[in-house]
Amino acid sequence: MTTSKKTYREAVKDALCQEMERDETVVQIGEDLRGGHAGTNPDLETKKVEAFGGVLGVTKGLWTQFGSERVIDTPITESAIIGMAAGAALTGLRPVAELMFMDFFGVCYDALYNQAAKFRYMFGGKARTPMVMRGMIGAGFSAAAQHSQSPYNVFAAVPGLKVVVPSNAYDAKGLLIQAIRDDDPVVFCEHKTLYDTKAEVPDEPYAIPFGVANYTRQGTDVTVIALSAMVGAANDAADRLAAEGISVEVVDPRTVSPLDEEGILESVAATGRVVVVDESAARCGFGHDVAALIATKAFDSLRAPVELVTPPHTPVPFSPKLEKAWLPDAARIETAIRRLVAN
Amino acid sequence: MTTSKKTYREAVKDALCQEMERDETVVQIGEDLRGGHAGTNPDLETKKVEAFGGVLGVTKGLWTQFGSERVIDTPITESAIIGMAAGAALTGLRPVAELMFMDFFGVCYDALYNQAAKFRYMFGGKARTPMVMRGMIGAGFSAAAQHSQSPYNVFAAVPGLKVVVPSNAYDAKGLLIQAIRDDDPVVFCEHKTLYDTKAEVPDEPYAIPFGVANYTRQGTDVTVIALSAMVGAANDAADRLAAEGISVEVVDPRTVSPLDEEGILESVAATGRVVVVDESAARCGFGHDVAALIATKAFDSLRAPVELVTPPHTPVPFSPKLEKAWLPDAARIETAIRRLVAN
Amino acid sequence: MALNKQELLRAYRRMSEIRAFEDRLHEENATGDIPGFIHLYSGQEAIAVGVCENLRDTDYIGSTHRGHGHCIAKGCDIRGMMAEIFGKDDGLCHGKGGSMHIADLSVGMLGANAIVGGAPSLAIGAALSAKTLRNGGIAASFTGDGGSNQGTTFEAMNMAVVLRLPIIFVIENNGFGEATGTEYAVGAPDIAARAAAFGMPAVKVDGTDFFEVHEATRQAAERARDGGGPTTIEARANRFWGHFEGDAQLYRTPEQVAELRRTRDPLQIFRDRVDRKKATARELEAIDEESRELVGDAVARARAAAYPPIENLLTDVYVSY
Amino acid sequence: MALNKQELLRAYRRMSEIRAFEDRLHEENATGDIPGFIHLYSGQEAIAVGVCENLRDTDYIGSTHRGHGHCIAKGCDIRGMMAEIFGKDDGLCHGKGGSMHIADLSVGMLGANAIVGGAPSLAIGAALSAKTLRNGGIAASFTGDGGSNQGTTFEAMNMAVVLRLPIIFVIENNGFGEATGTEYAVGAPDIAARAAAFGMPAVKVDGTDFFEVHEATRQAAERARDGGGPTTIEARANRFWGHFEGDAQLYRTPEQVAELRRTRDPLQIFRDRVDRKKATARELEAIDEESRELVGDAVARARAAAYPPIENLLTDVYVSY
Ligand SMILES: Cc1ncc(C[n+]2csc(CCOP(=O)(O)OP(=O)(O)O)c2C)c(N)n1
Ligand SMILES: Cc1ncc(C[n+]2csc(CCOP(=O)(O)OP(=O)(O)O)c2C)c(N)n1
Ligand SMILES: [Mg+2]
Ligand SMILES: [Mg+2]
Repeated sequence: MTTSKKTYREAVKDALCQEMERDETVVQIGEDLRGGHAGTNPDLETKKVEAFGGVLGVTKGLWTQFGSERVIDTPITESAIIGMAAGAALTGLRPVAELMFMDFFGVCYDALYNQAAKFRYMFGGKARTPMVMRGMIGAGFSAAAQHSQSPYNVFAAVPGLKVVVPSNAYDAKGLLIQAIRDDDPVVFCEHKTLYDTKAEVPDEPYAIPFGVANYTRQGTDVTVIALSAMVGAANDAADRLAAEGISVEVVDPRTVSPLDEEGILESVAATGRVVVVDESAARCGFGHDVAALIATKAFDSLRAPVELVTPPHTPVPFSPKLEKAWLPDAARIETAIRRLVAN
Repeated sequence: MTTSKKTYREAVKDALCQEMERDETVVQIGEDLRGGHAGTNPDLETKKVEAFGGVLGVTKGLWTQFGSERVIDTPITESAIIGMAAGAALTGLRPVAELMFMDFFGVCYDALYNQAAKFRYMFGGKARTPMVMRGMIGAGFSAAAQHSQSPYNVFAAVPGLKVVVPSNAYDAKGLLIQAIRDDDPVVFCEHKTLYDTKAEVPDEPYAIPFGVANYTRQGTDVTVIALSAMVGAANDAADRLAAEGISVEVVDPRTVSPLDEEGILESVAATGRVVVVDESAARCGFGHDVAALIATKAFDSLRAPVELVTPPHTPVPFSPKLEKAWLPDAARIETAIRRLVAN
Repeated sequence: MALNKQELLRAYRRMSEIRAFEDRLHEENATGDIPGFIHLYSGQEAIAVGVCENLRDTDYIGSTHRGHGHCIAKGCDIRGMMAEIFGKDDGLCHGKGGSMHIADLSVGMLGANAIVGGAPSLAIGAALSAKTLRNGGIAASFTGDGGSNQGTTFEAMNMAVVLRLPIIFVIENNGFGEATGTEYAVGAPDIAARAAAFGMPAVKVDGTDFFEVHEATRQAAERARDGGGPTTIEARANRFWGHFEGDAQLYRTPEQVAELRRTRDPLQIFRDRVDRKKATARELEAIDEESRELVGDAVARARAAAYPPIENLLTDVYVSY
Repeated sequence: MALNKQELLRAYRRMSEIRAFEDRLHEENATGDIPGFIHLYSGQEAIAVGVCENLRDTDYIGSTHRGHGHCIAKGCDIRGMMAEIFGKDDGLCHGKGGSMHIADLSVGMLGANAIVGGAPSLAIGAALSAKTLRNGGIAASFTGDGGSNQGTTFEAMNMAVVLRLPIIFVIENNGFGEATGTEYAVGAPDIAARAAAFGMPAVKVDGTDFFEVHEATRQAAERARDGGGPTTIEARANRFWGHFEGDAQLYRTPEQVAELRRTRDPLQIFRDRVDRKKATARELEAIDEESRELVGDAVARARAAAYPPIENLLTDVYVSY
């Protein structure tokens, strides 16, 4: 299998493209996935120009390859986008709906929360809803309070949904391919600050199974559990501490739901000390979920309090200086680790 | 101050009514708060009949007393209801918007999540949004997957919101009065199985401050933290165990946000053993939030793993037999307590 | 277009089954043995049947909280429905859904839906599938006058026009959303005209008249199958029972309801209008009798059936997890 | 209704300030010193100003992601706006909001809004306050052609009709929602007619012509203040820059944009149509010059200003907690 250096953005596109090639029932639905419908530039028609290819260019090229029937630009109408995707998934398609920014789930959540997620159960097992809702999460772009959130904790609380939060280009491709092939509704969260990060990514399609954590770094003193952009921050902290002889294990669960409970508990059993880093929320977040897992199931191996590193209980501020202080970073993770090893 | 036995339903109505009497800027907004607009029964006009007074009769009487300008029946249009309430709260009213079933937040969440909750922060402290969104939560009525949920964990995760979950009639009145007088947006969750429960409730208005837990029962062996309908279940379990000499403390935080961290930690410090009972979710729920609080801040006094009693990670089933198995109850709480004291 | 004898009898049977089902449920509910909320469809039979008689098993419908009529019209098994409503394992959803979530994808029924305004966007999804897979299928969504005010309904309409989807939006205007009159809650003078302004053909029909509903749907379905895009049909009818079982119906008088039952009964209107050479009074009465028997049998079986085993609590959340 | 000299010069000054503000921001943004997303309003000045010149400080507006023009038209302090956009503590929101959340309730500006379709339901809330408090106030919401497809917008329209709220729904049709043309995304032939079907007066105006917008709004505001309920105004104009700063604008050609700037410039059209006896070329030029100076000063101050202190991260989440 050949590989090449690809950005996270390219990895996502790769997955979308290869699954569309493989399976005719895969369609993309969203706003400005192409861009330019009913535009005035004559090139749009004559040269088949894609005016956007997604706001941040993630879907660029797909419309050219697959056309308007499979790369479906819509009005600004998220509740119809997600509802339509859910209905289409019930009836023979594998739609991938783009929400652009996950912050927008507030205008369309019913279609996912009360509909797609619950069909199978409510209908006594007689439905499959193979849809993906993908969109951007994360702070760091000064996009302010309504364009910087990471509500994967909210999605993970919903039985029936699967929730995927890749931290690097390799995982992004493999997990998105799995998401599209999966027969359950999947929420796929792309961190906007990761789009330009690169990794070696196989050119061929491959699927990474859900619920299998990735030990991005092995260590013996402290376990750090981190997702998405926080994995990089955790590894930076671990790098710094390695010089001092503190050995940190960094576990990236990759999927919030299902969660690799065993993988997490195993690592905690070995180290007895754990830092959970989470961008989702200061209350009722993913971090609390993992901390609760540990408090209920790994208590006996714990040698110190669980350390939780989250943003404060405030909206995401606009000003870069405040936003930087809002976001968990390597320095805060390092402090937490030091507190633990001193314990 | 005179008191009388009142149901939880009457207590809620009392609060609404007395605050409307006290403050002309308090208005009610919702579907069928009166019921009967444009109906065909001539009595509606001539005798000012209220056809509904809320689906479960909670607002019955308010329209008669206050009229259509202050008890505002709306079309079925939750996003306009909550958005309108948010806009009205910014501009001089104290709206109380009824969502009927909290499960419906999926069709209108943006108005609360991205708007009302964030105004004050985004606007640099220059806004007040004194609104209440009230609605029913809870399983136990065979209302099935879309009418039985308790998403207060989701609300509590949002900075800017306050979240209130009263467990009895006395608290319901005092907390709702506080909610209406409060200058921040408040989500007020009424458990549908509690409406007919009774308590001694003062006839005069009174406000219960947010963030102050209620020790519904003092004990020394185990702390049980429970909210809403689960408080009754926890006390039932405690009753049974008392006969065997097991002394259980039952703490009802009453508000999920703000949370009385100190009150919880104090009790846990004293008992060293804790059961958290929560109906909201099997993942990323309020229970996990409290367990995480304990794992991070009360680790040293903990003598056993935290016990978490939640529903399974499934939608709420319809069939009464399954629903009963879904809902945490006294028996499951008892088992958890026994496991702890055996530890 | 004139229907033949077989078609007429089949349509009447469906309406008759709905009536028997709902009126019997009203009685059964009084025993206290039925869990949860029940919303009865009696009075609106000609809408569900008039629409669905134009649909194939491979076409899809989205439904509402008041979904029993849609289910029967689309061909759901009546015994399975009744068992579901009683919360039994034999139910179409094995007791996990209940009255408000009855579904059977094998006959194109996408589920009753307890979220008002939930169906239209799901139904355009089914229409998208049909269009993309080029299988000649179409979809229909049922929405009440109340649900016609939800943003989700409007968005689905605009999307359907933009993508030229093969869908029929059926608005069942029964005069009330819960206890609130349509004239209060719908600000516009006209629900159909509101839909038309989204850029699609929209017609108003008498929803108590099977023949009117059937013909309007026939034209809409033909247009949809031919790639002509969406249509809205506003059908005016009345519900004969309360909003839900237990509703005191203070918004109208018992005399008014009695009058509606006398003058606006879709079954009676069918009997009055049908070509007696194709369907005799005797034949129709026999159908009514059979419907009541079928429903009686369904009730007996449902009552006798077992509740789901407790292990089922945890199954069917995911295909795999 | 003819405006007097003072009114005309005031209106022109507001338009001129918006133009100066936005065109300067375009330059400043190129330096890389402005955080976040920026959406410029140039080309649509006559809409914001034509509407807001009919409003009082105690009236409210709801706005969009493209909100600078609305802010200036409603009387927000220009220096405070610029400092906000640079993320400084002197900003109207102390740097916590940025371009997409500029608000000043003291002049009736309910905030720019980064959620498309967010404003209409907030604005009807302000209208409800005015109606309930009987203070003679009204509200207006600005929504784009793209945002006109959101369910939230439709729901607000229906609610406003039902409750007869004193509100004006302004639809700014600039031909595009991001990179998608209005003709594609709006399935209906007409946004105004879609609003009219909700049961309110709805008019279409040339949004490059201040006088047309002003007169239509005057009538709508009068009706609203008199208890006559809502109105929709669809105003057609063009944006002169990309959707956001950084947009390559592949959906139209540079020549087309140049042509729009030549033929559809609201400031030029104002200058062409204004009564020269009331506003001389010299006077208008002086205003343009003053606007640029004001904005230049705002930029200088914003650049020099301090970022918010780190402690502010935790303030202003709640009034009390
Ligand atoms: C989103 C949402 N809002 C409110 C309700 C509560 N509710 C259930 S049925 C109903 C009335 C629906 O009226 P209509 O659409 O006219 O249908 P009908 O009951 O007349 O068949 C309401 C308000 C709901 N289930 N979902
Ligand atoms: C709910 C939501 N969906 C999508 C977006 C992304 N978005 C921001 S502006 C925009 C286009 C808006 O178009 P229009 O309403 O015509 O306003 P214009 O930009 O032309 O002023 C989109 C899709 C958003 N901010 N909010
Ligand atoms: Mg109705
Ligand atoms: Mg636009």
